[in-house]
Amino acid sequence: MTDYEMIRNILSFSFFAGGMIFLFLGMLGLLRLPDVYNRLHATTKIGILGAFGVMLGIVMKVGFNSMGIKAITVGMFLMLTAPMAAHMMSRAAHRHGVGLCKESIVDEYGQSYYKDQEKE
Amino acid sequence: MTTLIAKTVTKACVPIAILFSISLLLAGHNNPGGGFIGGVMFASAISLVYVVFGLDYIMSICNCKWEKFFALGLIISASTGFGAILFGHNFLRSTFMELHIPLIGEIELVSAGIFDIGVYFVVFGSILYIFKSTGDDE
Amino acid sequence: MKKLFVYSIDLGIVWCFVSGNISIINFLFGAIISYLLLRPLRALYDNITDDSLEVLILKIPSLMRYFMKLAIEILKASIAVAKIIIQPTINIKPGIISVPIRAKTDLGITTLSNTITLTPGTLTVDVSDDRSILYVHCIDIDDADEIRESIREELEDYVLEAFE
Amino acid sequence: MNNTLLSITIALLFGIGTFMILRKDIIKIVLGMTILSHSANLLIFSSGITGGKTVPIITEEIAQHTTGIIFTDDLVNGILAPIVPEGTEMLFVDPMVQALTLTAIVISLATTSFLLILSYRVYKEHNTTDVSKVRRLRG
Amino acid sequence: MNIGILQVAMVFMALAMIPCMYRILVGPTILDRVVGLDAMTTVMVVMLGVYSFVHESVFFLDVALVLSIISFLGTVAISKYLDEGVVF
Amino acid sequence: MYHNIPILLVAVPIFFAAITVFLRSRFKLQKALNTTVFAGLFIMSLALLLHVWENGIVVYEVGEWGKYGIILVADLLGSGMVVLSSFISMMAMIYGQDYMDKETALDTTFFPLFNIMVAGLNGIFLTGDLFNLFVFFEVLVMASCGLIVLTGRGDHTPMLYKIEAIFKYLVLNMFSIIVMLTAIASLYATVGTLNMADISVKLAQLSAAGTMPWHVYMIALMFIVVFGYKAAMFPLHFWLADVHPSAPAPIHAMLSGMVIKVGIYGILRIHYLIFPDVLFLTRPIILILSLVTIGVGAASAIGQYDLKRMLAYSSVSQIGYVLLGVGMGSVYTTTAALMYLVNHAMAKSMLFLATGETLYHAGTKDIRKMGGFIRTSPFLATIFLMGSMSIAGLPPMGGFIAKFVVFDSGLEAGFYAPVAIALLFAIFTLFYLFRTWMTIFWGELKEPENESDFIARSPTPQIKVALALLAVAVIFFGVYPEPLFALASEITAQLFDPQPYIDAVLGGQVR
Amino acid sequence: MDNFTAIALAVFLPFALAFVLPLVEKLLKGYIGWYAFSVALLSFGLIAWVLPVISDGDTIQGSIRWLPSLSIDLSFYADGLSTMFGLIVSGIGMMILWYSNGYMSKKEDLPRYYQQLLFFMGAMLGMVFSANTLQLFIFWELTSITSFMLIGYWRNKPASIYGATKSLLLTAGGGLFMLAGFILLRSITGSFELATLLHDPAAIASLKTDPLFLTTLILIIIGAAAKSAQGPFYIWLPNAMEAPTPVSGFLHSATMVKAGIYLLARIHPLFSGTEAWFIIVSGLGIFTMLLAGFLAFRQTDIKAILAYSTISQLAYMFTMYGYTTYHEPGIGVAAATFHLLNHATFKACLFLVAGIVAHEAATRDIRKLGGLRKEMPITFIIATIAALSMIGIPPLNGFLSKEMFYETSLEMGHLLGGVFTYLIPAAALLGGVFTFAYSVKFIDGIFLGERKKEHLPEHIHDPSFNMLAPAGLLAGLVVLIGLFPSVAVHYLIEPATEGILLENVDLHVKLWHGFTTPLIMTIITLILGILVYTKYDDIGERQDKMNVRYPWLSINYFYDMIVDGAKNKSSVFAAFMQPGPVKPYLVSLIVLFIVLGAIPTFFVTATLIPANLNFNIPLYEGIILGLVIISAIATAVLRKYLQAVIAVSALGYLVSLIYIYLQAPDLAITQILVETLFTIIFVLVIVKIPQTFKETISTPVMIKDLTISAAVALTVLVLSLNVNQGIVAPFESLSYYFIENSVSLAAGHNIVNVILVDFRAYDTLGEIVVLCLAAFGVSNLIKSGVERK
Ligand code: NA
Ligand code: NA
Repeated sequence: MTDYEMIRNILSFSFFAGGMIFLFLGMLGLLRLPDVYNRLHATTKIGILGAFGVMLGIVMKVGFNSMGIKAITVGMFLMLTAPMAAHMMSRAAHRHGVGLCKESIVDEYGQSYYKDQEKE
Repeated sequence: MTTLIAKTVTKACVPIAILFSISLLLAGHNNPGGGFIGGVMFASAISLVYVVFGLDYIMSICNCKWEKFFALGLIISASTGFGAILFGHNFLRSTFMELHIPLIGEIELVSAGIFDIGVYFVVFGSILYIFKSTGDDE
Repeated sequence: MKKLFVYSIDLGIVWCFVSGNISIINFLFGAIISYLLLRPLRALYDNITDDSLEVLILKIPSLMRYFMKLAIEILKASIAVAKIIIQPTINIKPGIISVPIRAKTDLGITTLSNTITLTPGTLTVDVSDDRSILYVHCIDIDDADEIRESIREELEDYVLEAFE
Repeated sequence: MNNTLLSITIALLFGIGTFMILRKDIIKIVLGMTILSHSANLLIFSSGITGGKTVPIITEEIAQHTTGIIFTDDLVNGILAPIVPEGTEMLFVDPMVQALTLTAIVISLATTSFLLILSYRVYKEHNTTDVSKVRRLRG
Repeated sequence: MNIGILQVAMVFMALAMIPCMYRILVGPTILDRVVGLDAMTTVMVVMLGVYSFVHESVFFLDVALVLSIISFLGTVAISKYLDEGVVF
Repeated sequence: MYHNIPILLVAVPIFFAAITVFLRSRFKLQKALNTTVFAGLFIMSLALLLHVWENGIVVYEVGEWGKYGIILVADLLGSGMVVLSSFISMMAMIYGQDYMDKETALDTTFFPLFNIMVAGLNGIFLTGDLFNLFVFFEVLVMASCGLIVLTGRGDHTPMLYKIEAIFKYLVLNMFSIIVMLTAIASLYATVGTLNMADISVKLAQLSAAGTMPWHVYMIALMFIVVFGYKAAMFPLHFWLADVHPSAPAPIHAMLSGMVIKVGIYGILRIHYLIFPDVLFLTRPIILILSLVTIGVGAASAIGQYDLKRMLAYSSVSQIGYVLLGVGMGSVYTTTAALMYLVNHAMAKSMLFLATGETLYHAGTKDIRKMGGFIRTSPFLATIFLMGSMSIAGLPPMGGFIAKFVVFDSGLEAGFYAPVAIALLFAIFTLFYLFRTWMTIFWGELKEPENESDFIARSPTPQIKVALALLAVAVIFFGVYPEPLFALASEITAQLFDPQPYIDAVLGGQVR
Repeated sequence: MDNFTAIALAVFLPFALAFVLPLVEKLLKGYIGWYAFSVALLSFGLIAWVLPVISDGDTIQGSIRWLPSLSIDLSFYADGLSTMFGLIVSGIGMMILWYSNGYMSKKEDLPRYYQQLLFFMGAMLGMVFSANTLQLFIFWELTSITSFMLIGYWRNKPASIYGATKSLLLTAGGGLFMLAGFILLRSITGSFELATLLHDPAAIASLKTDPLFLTTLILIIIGAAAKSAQGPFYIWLPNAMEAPTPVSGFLHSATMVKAGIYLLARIHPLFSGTEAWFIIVSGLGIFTMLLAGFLAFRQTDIKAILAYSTISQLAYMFTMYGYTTYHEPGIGVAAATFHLLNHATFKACLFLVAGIVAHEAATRDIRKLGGLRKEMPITFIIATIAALSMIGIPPLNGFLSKEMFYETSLEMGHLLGGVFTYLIPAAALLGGVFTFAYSVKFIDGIFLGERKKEHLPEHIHDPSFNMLAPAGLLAGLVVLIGLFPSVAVHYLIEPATEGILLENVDLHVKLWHGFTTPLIMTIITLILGILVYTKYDDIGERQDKMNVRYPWLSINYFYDMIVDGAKNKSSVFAAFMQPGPVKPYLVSLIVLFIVLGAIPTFFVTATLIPANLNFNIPLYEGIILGLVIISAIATAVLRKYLQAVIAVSALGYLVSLIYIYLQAPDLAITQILVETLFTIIFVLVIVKIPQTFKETISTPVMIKDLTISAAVALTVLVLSLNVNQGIVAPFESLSYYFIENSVSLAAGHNIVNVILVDFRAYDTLGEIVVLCLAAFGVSNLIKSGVERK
């Protein structure tokens, strides 16, 4: 095993592991954060990062062969779509009447601030 | 109406999804994919347009007769079978040939691939037909 | 017409990616399919102004800059949110603020909104009907104006440069 | 995968699906059907030969090794099935059950979609989603 | 080594799925459930990446790409429904 | 050329189903084309049957993969059923072209769905592969469901009822299909193949070695649920009385005439070919359930005022007779069951087609509101009477010989009590069918309409042709049942000794 | 033309000529009745042509190939019995068809009338000449059907419908029992061939000792009794009088009702000489004879009187055919056979008279009739001759057979001994007394006494020649046979009796054979008859009162109760069986599944659940499968549609995760795609369905459903655990073939895809067809909703 390969392996593995850890944290956020908007922060950003990390790990490991390209594609696609999905979900939440959590301090979008969370 | 953000992203995503569906269709014989998967992928791309732009808008652009697509698909798939009979073989007897094309290299042409294309058409045609008739109601 | 051609070339690259094989032949193949594909779909892209190929090529450096920025921001964002999450007690001051924007085109607004979503503590909830304001949910608002400012300075510039 | 656990899962899914199709709410019935379909699909999938560990796609890395398996049926000599020589290890997971499951999934998609639209029509006609009230046809 | 990594990673990912499931089950709002589902697909994409990484097999990435495209569609459809009361 | 017929019988209607989609609203062309196709199918099926009868089983390897692919097997049972389905579907098609509503059925999905329905039937009867059987079961069910919704001119069924009926049908069907999948998967997991002949050989080996896993018995019995559901065997018959009457007449004729026979076919095929060792269990179960089926159907039919519903219950009862023949289980009783099956198929489909026209003629479904139609439509009266006579088992109709052989074979095999019960309910059948016939066709014209109004709603020539041809068949098999009996005996012989089937299937060359 | 051809032609010509009747109807114009008459004449001639052969004691037999596989042929057998019957059928047929020319109005649907009569005649002839029981049965049922059609000739009358239903149910239904009897007979003796069986003493002997003998006998007798209106089955005949009178005369007195008698005679050699035969047949006969004779008193319709009289007279024959002992089988056979012939003549004649009266006087109510002797003198004479013959007054033919009946009864009583010595003749005597009474009533009520002006048309006269002549001819026959019995005896009765007893018979029938006990009985009959007749109306009234007070005394009461009640009972039953909601149906399906799944567990010798289960569960698998179960439970538990849909969606994704874990990317992709599509369709539907209904599950329902579900789960679990033990050695999966050959033979590397599009492409074809069907179906469903609005 050459040094180059060694470095590549370590790098790829750390991307890989980092991605997973971030993802896990994101999911923890999903569990812990107070309202749907905050949870979206966790899943979108950290989730994407986690996914991207793992995909990058793959690219590091295999290079730009078909697998690497696919991995990049997956990551790029997530980056393209996840924000929109988050946008759609948060917008839907707000317009559906899901209020912000009680810790919230401002809502310049609408008047649904502090609404009862239980509403579905 | 959905937002311009959604619409713009959709405009970007749809061709990608369709291309991906075609890639799944063509690669299906050697990689994960195939007619069904490709077809659903295609249908998903179009339904993304339906969802984001609304059925009315799409209808104003083009009123696709999806039933013709799946009928066509059925004809393609069945014809693969009948083709074999014309060549004195059994229905759906497959064959393949290796073509050597300059610049591109070896290409395997598989008759089952044509069958798969038929499947592709049937799948997206029928799914979109279902979506359209259901969404169109009232 | 020309627009379709440009898109076909773009999509030819996309084709290479989704089919997992980057080569000239594959690219050409993809471009051809894309062209055939875009013809029936062209109505979708009617209201997008033409970009010439040269302009597109010229934008590549700014695009690169944008993506670099984005990558860093995502990392920062993730770390920031992760910090919040792993705290024993979650102590945040969330809220939705309005952010006026300069971007005018669909692409610009969309990119900006997505970028905001991917960056620290912010999430685009909606865009106003007159396309001048983004409503952004922030996970922790110390100072709303500061956030507006940072969006304008750190993100919008890059976006406008690369996409408008 | 642990076969026992998978079997238990399949059985539980079957039971839950059955419980759901006995409900009154039409949508619950449809959902119950999908769960039953999942169960059946998993059962088909689990009916394959075990031992293989690789995706059943022959890549260039996986050399085509001759296994010496005999395929020609020879009833006279009592040869009925693929005769697998001792020591032949299954490289791939069973592709056959995958194909079967795939077909079953697609078919259940078709029937369930139809059932779903049908439920909507039932609702439209009877103005209720309570199937215990859908009883014009009786006697 | 790979198998070891796989097992640890898989357990890790499976654990990451539990919060998603929790949101799907408990909510409390319907959007929480949607977010949970969406997050679940993200976890799955990562899982597929892990498989791919460990098995060095491209096939799982095809699955991941499909999943990322399609789950996006599902989320958008549900969101639009919740937002506007229609899908198409 | 005979070689290709099995697949053509399935693929041609599928192909034409697709073609007809492109020919929408070109009504004349559709009519001509479909009639031609169906006539062609009938001729092909007949040719196939005669060929099989002369030269033995025809095996068709789709894709030339031998038993590793899917094999179509045209043995006498399969090709016989195909002839039956082709004949009845041809008549139903000819009839349907004048019967179905033009805008909502003929110009939309009637032709493709009907074509596919026939393909489904033929596919079921010809397949030699268990999983493929499942696929074509679904084809058949979905086609039926699609067709039931369509409307025709004598179809006084509110959409409300149709929807409810389809819903019940589909829900029940889905469960039975899942049972079927479970059974197929379990069987595959046990013997590693889906080819029926192959399974048969392997299970026979296990049985010979005494190592048959016990769950094979369970699987075998699970198939009873599947096929019993299709055949509307008690306690799986509940859907029939709701579903069949909701269908427009040509579909009703297909459902009652052919589609429920699929269940019988399945039992005969699967249990005789694959599970001969379990017959000691399956036969008594079927026997007992068949008797209840006969009774429940007949007892429910008497009180019905809805003509179609009454006839649907009659179908339940009649299928009980077929099952009785199967359940008694001797060679002769099975022959009898097959004869009963054929005659019931002919007579019932004729009766249902006639019913469709009668309801159109009457403008109502309610028997109590009908009367005196023998004056306004003696043709329908005659057809209806012939159908009733055949179902009731009166000479010289085909149904008589069928009932006779069932009783004869049953008594010969020593099943005195079952035959006695069957006999008792035969009188029920006689009673309700003739009483209905008299109520409809005798008595005074009920509505205060002119006779000429009724005469204006008489069958068209095309419909008359379809009915008359069926009538000819019904009477032919009564006056000269010899060919049918000979065929049924041959079929039974093949069922009881599947070795030729197995040899034919497994003897082929693989590419 | 050989004899067999003559017989076959005699049978088939009526059918063939009836079939062409509608075609030649236009040509015939007004002569359609004569066409029919000539058909009957033709048949009569053909049968008469073979009569010399038969009367010499020969038989004619032959067959036409029909059902070789069942070894049943169309075979005809003519012996004395069948030939006599054939002559009666075609002869009376001639008279009736002739008569119909006068009777039936030109406005009636004459083609149908004559066609059905000819069909009937053909069927009747076919029945009597049948050599095998199956064929006999076929023609038998054909006579039932034609009778049904003719009873319902005026098909818009409710009474016709009622009568037709009743006759069909009883005669055709009884026929089914008879068929069962024949089948049993076949299974005992090995043959349907009656003609051969009759001449096979060994087979007959074995039949009589067979355990199924009694069952067979009873089944056949049910058929015969139903046809001949005997015992409780008599009730259809009075209602059958709704038919046009010629039909009643032909079918319901002279011929069809005698089919049962014919059958008795035919099977006499097989079954007689046993106690069962005697008890059942003559018991039934005596019972019916007395009951019908008695019940005739309260009849007011002249045709009804004749109907009851027919029943009673047929019962004579039943009784006499039943009189057998071990030592002297068939002591009553000759008498019965002779009475059969005589009854055909006088009863047909009486029916024709009744028809004439009804035709001329426009009523059949005996209370409205009276004193017609002056206006219809010829009719009166004819009627009187026939009625006197029925009573048994010399020198008419009825007297001869009645004497023989008394004689036979005495002999039978003597043979039995004990109390029967008197009882049996007494019963015969009582039957005679009743006969006397109603016969006198018939003449008295119509022709004698006062003319009841208020009820009758002004001008009543003898009918046209066409109506009078056949009646006259029959009356003449009554007299002729009475005066010169030896001709009829020689040509008809002796051969017929020989045909039944299968031995040489030498009969000596004379008008006067001394002052014997039977003659004394006749005289007593007359005296008692006069006494009873004085009380005639009184008895009738009493019967009416009884009937009002105790309606259940009548068999009709039970018939109506069953037939009318059947409808209500059936409705209730159907409503119980099919309550409507899908759940009970589903439960029965599921329960059957469980039960059938459980049955094989009783045969398990090893273990139900495999011993070597692997419980080494990796954590990851545990979590994923746990999540699968949780999401499934969530689907069941979550109340709102969208919540449940999201849960089921999650379930779908998790299932795809299992597929991924098990190395099935194609499958996983498919699952994911399908799941999402499904979610979208779901949401599409939920958009249109507001969730207004919330199910609350009561505890008992919950327990029940949980039990069912648990049982299902258990069944599947047991199956699955056993199945998961893998393919039984030495078998291997077909998969090997696909793995080995997918590249080399199908040029595909993705084996799953190759299976789908190549190895098992046919399945995939079916699969895409299902997709198309779903699309078509959905579009139909949606359109079906749009149209309504
Ligand atoms: Na989804
Ligand atoms: Na594939």
